[in-house]
Amino acid sequence: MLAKIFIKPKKGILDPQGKAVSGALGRLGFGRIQEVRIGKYIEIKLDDQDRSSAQAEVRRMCETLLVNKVIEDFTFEITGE
Amino acid sequence: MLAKIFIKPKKGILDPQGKAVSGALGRLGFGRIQEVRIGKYIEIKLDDQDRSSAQAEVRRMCETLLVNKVIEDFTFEITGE
Amino acid sequence: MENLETILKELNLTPEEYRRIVDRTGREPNLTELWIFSAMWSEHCSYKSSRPYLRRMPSSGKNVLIGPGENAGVVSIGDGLALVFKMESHNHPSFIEPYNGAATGVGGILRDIFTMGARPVAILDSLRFGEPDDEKMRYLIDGVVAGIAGYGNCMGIPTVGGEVYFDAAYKDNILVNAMAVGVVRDDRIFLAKASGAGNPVFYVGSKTGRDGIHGATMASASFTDETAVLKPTVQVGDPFMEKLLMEACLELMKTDHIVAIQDMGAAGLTSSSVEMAAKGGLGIEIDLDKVPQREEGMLPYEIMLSESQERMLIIAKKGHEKAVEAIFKKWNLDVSEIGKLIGTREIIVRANGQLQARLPLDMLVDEAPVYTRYARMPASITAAATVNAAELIPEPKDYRETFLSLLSSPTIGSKRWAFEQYDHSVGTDTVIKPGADAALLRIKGTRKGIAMTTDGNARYTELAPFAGSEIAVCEAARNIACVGARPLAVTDCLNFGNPENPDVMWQFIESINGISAACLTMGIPVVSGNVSFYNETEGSSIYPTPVIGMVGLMDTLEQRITPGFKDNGDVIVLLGETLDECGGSEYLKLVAGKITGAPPRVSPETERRLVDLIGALNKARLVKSASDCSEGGLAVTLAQCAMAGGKGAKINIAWRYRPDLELFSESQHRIVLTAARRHLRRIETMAHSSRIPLTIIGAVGGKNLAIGKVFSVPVETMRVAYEKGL
Amino acid sequence: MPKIKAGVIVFPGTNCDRDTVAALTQTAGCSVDAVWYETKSLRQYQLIVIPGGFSYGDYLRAGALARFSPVMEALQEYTDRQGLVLGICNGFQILLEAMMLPGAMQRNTSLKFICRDVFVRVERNDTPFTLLYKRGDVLKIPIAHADGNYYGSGQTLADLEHSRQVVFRYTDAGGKTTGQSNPNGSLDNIAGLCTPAGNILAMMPHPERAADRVLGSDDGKKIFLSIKKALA
Ligand SMILES: Nc1ncnc2c1ncn2[C@@H]1O[C@H](COP(=O)(O)OP(=O)(O)O)[C@@H](O)[C@H]1O
Ligand SMILES: [Mg+2]
Repeated sequence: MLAKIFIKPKKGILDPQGKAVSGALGRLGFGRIQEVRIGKYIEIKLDDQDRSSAQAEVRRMCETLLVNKVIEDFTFEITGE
Repeated sequence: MLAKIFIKPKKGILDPQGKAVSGALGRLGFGRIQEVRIGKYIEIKLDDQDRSSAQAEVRRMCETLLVNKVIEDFTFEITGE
Repeated sequence: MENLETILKELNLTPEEYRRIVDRTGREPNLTELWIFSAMWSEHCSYKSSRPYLRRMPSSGKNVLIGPGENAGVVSIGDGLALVFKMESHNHPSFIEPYNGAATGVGGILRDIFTMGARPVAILDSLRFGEPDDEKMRYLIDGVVAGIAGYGNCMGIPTVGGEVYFDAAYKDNILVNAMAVGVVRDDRIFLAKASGAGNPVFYVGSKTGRDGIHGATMASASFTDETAVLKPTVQVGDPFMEKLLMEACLELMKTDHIVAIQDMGAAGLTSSSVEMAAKGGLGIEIDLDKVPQREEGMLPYEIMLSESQERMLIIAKKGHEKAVEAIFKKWNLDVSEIGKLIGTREIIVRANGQLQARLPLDMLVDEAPVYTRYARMPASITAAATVNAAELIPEPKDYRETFLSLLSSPTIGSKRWAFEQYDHSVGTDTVIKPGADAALLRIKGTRKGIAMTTDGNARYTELAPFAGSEIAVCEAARNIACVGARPLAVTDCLNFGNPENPDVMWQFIESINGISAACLTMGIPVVSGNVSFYNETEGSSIYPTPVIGMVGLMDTLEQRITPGFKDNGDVIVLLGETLDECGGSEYLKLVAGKITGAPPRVSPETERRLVDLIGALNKARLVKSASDCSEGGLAVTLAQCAMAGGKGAKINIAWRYRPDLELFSESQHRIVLTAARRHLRRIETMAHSSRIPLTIIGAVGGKNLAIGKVFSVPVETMRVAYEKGL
Repeated sequence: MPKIKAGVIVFPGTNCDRDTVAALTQTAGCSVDAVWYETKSLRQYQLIVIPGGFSYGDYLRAGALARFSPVMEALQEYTDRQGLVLGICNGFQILLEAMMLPGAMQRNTSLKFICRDVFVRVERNDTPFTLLYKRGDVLKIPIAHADGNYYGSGQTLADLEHSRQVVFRYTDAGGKTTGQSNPNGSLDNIAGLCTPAGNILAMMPHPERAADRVLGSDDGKKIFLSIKKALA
């Protein structure tokens, strides 16, 4: 199975990268941008297993290693493929 | 509206970060991992507009700036909120 | 105000302090005002526990252009140039978020330098971690080093030196001190002293967010479980923004448009506006609606206290507004006129068209509370001093193994794993890179070199704060001398526990006295520094950790000395005397797992003679290599010289003590130098007249470091142990 | 001989511009301008250098944001006329993002920034940048980057080989390409590339930091001297 994890900077926390990219998109003529936030996208291929145990496992991975909870938020989903 | 963009290393390309994280997860005792790939997750808040024009716009952003097609693949979705 | 007690507690103000505010202003302060007091009267901004003692340190000298009190100290180096330098701590933020805590520490110290008109040319970092053997500590170490690298590298300022110690005492309270050095023309130094009522006040740089709102108060509080509540306020550094800000400020400072400038550090807009106005004997009026904001709905106190990074406050000359704005716009930075100087000594804050705060500046600055804290010598001091370290150490069965484990211990081992992550060659001025006793930079356009180092072995200060602090100064001076420079001036960062604890207060006073004594004797002024108190967790303090940052000068780069052995046959000489002094040593810790005993004896007077001697020998061109003895003693120094030169040595010592005690003793005031054999007589004569003991201990040559019959190890084997990394 | 007129491009966040100006002036006696990234024409220059640093903070990807600066259009026009361009470190990354050279930079395999002296071998001495070296010369030059791990598809690597575009390779002190001597994971130990016509050279090591003995090596000096000779 495949876990897809989406990590982004917490609300209110400065995102210098997002700010710079938003400026660049503006200069390129993309006019309708209000805000850009940049985080990480992680895909983890797991051995097949019961979905709820996978869910618990991936959450633990996020909380122990993948996500810096001081400055980041995350969500994830688990798909069959 | 909100565009969510998912960028990941192209298939077949060595992903040094993914490899390191996969090793670290293993050492932490997460046993059932086959592979980890690490990319970027970008959220762009856009002015409301017609969905198909937004779609075209976001695709252009990805192709001109956000993604380096030599080493990365992307997908995106656009949500109302 | 409701829940006054709770609010005061949150703001770290005592009931007495509150009463003082009410008495003096004749009214109850509103919440914004109370926050302003909380920030200005915090330990971090007001130095309320330390101020009277800091004055004891000698701060004048013929080269000193600006001593303590400004953003950084300034010393002249001739040729119309001056060095601007300072050290600062970012301990608590780095424990909470290592990458960004350390990164913003670097950002902050760099602003202190370019605020004065100087272009920063070097960064040094002094780090203290717990033992590197658990996941959490590894995470902190990796994050801190990456954060320092991330910020300094992006700014294009080389990180050229520093130190890293590991000890369980820092397990729950790591130390991250950063020092920066800049170069400025001595007639273009800018100060934070406002002048000219009516002059406009400009805000430039990043937008204000709710970052680090509790910063100054947090740096003034100990860690408890409640610290978790403060987490959402961490600052994220944006070195790219700071690079633009630095270039814009330096460009601005070539013009004649401004009268004063100050970075927004701890307590942000509050302390920068209050301090600038107060220094000029004026007042200041600011309108918060004009402050560029990153978030919506920020309250006045949040804007006043925000510690968002990469921001400066500038007092421009009236009529020059357009010119100031044009420079910042060129660099794509936010710039906004947010107020003006006024003739009355007060701060007036408006927002939403309403008065939010109006307070007399004298009260916030000069009348900030000063506490004479109770100090008492901790009982542990006497107990440790009576321990004979040698008795705790059995003679090694296998000298070679013991030696190699010492070489590979985290504190002694090479710090390449850290300094290779730092861009130390950008700027094309780094002549002696990390890995030697001190770093050396050239100053383009002159023949001069500037040396720099940070030192502070806190095991010694833990065992004897006065002597330990003297040692820190002596070691720094010795490191400067070993690269061929003469000591010029000192900055310090005093990291201690809770000053309300009498033991800690005693350590603090002793330490200041030790630094003062050593600096006085050696004629080296202290021109800037920083105090970080409340380094404790759940009531247990770190070692008292004064860190000395020192800069030195050499007239021509040709005088530089490096530690590596140079030519086969060169004679190896030990200057100074080895005693059986393993108290507080790395060796004792390695074999007995204890930090006890008396630290090595120290005499700043001897150090002064030693430093002068090296200077004289070098001037007479008699020195081929030099390196001092510190942690791990003579054996480790010999190993470092051998590895640096890629050459072995044959050592013969007439043992006075058991060989291990003599080889690994950390006696002070010692330097290993090499010279051509034909110069030996002159060296002996000069050492003799300086009253520095000299022993010929061997000769350069071979592939091994061979110490009598005790052990013989190939240089490459030592290298493997030394470069093992964490 | 008249002085060479060189331009060193300054993007927001560039930080090796002053070092590069100093090296060009001191080694090759160039007359050098710092060229602001908003400049629209580079016609007056005989040499353009894109120096190292962190243009736009290296945000998103190193070099990605700089690529869209006004000066890059001028650079395209300048190279269309076969103007000489030297890209160093971040300059290399920008040239890749601008697709003026093939491939991409990935994060170093150590995932860390690396600053140290490395050895590179000169693979070609028939470019304007290397003509004073001998083929096979081994140079000691510092690197300082986090993203220097060169990637190109199998086809790209074959093309590079075929058109002899690899100018420098990471080696050991003896000039052997080994895994150990590859500091960042670059495919084929690639440290520097040129265009088939040879007028653009991009390299990760910093020659401006190895142009004066007092800094530990002057092995990079001949790059600037070669340019001088080529333009003479
Ligand atoms: N954190 C660090 N950052 C940069 N350089 C460091 C750091 N730690 C140690 N170094 C460098 O490693 C070398 C050895 O450090 P150290 O053992 O503390 O030297 P010494 O004992 O002579 O003071 C010095 O050149 C020092 O600057
Ligand atoms: Mg030393």
